[in-house]
Amino acid sequence: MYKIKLDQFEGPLDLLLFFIKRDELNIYDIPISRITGEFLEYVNLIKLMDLEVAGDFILMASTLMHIKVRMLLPREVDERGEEIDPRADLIRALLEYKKYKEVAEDLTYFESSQRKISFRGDFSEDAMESPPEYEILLKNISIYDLAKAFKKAIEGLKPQIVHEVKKINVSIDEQIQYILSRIGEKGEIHFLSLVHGMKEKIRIVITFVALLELTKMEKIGIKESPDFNDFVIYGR
Amino acid sequence: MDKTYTSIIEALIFSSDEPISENEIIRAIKGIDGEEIEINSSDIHSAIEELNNRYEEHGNSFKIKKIANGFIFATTEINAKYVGFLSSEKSKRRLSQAALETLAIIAYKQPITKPELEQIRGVNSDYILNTLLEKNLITITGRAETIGRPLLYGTTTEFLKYFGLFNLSDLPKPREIEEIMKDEDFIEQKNKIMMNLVEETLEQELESSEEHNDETE
Amino acid sequence: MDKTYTSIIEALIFSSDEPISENEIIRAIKGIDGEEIEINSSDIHSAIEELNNRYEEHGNSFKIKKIANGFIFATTEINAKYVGFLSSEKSKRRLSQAALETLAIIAYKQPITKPELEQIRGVNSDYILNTLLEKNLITITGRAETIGRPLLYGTTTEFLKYFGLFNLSDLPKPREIEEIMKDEDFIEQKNKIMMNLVEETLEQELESSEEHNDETE
Repeated sequence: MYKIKLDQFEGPLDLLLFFIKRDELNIYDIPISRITGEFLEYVNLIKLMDLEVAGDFILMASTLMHIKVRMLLPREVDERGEEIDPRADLIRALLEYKKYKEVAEDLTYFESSQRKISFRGDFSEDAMESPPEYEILLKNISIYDLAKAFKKAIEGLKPQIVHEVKKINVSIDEQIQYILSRIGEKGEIHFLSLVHGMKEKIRIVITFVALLELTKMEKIGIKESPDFNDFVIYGR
Repeated sequence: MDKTYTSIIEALIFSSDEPISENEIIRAIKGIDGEEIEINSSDIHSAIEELNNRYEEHGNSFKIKKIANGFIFATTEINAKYVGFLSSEKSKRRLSQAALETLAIIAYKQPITKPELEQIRGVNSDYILNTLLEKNLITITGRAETIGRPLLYGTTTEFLKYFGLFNLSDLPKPREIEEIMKDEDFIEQKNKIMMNLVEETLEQELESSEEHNDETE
Repeated sequence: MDKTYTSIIEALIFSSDEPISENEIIRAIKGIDGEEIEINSSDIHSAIEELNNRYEEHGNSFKIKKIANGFIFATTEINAKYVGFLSSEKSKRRLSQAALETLAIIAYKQPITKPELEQIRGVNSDYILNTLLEKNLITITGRAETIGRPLLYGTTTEFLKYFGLFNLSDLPKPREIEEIMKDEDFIEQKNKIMMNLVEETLEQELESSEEHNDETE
């Protein structure tokens, strides 16, 4: 018996094709008897090795033996009265399998050439400007969301002991300027970071009012943030 | 430095998954062409300068940027609006992993209430439910008969269409998936996926809190 | 088409992490510049051709490739060694013969069920299907209408990308078995074989040998 590595075969059809190629057999005229004999020897080997695929090989072995028997019997005829070659189904299966095996070879070639090229790896620094569609960006944000974010910002304030009542010098106009300047730095800013560090409730309230004002003036846009209780303000 | 290295440097920066350092570039070149190759930091810098000059001269819409940990390709500001439009279109279409998970639970367990869903996922799911409702992948199908009569959620016809299903019984049965996956330890695999999800969420949260800090400094 | 769109198209493709289709490019341009902008498929194609010519002329190490129903930038093969030296792609294993065969069958026969696949391959294919599903090269596309309603499998966009194909029609054409079977040559050949058999049998009988021929031993 030829020394062949059993695991190099994908299955019984692959093994049969190997025999056919090795012995230069005519695929349309397979010497069933001879090929069955050799096939069985391999099946015994496979069984010994307790391979998972043994079942598939045993099934093929029984198919081959069945064909072998039918070859000895008078030929059956089809509806047109033509003789049926008992090997016809096997031949068809072998050809079908061979067809895809050939395609797999082409795919190997494609795979190899594709492995020589690389796609771009890092897109993190690409310049991007959020689209100006007010409608789309606000789609997921309701007044309720705005209010909730606002409430959270207010709740985030630590109560501070105030000894002295200071007059807070803050106006809506000032906060409008403040917001615009903060947006100017990065193009956009999270609401929570905008009000971060503000100690007085009134300042946050006025900032919020300024935000609404700017939105109305369409100087800024608001879009959702990955953080549920926050939103992003961007310049328009 | 040999002229040919300019093109190699370009390819290395282009294909790197993260900003690539001078040392990495030198390592790759020496790794292939031999340690005796003379190439140093300033060679790399001048190659990149040359490349960037070329891009500008030829009106290319990208350039090589130097950021803290190395070199990286980036598209320029000129077409930022178009690039931004595309990326927002994409993110609108993409389902996040968390949304997918939620959708999967609803698809298989429907009709299901929010508390039931949250018990399986172990996290608050308001936001995701809203997203899925808006994308019309799920809908409210009624109310449970249990205390508080919570809303019941189920998948929509849109959902079936999206996944090319004729009806709900066409969904692959967990048993079938298990069958395909029988060589793997199904549970372990699933646990691993779950762990990854949890880690991802944590990371995202950490990142976004870092962003906040950056901006407020 | 306005000259400036070439640069926009370049930016859109450059900043897309997956192949971007003509339609997406057109949508982004119209999304920003207005629906009235006149730009069509052939404008895009000629812009890309122009860009690729420029890259080649200027010795860029990348170009725009037509892959998976869209356009994507990719390095040329020239510097593959250097890129591979650093990249983790290098350590990625090639697909096994069994995987390639299975993919070939699924690609042509899709949507295809596991029993159909196994019939062609002649082997149980659970494990390989699992591997291919995990690699995202195939996916479950629905259910067959046949008895038992088995799951149907098909190839993914990732499959096209992996093999660098623009669409499924780029697959190499296999020789059509049905045609070969019906082929006159084949019938002729078959008849010849039959005739040989008959002749052999006759000869053997004439030689009054009771021995069976090779095949019936």
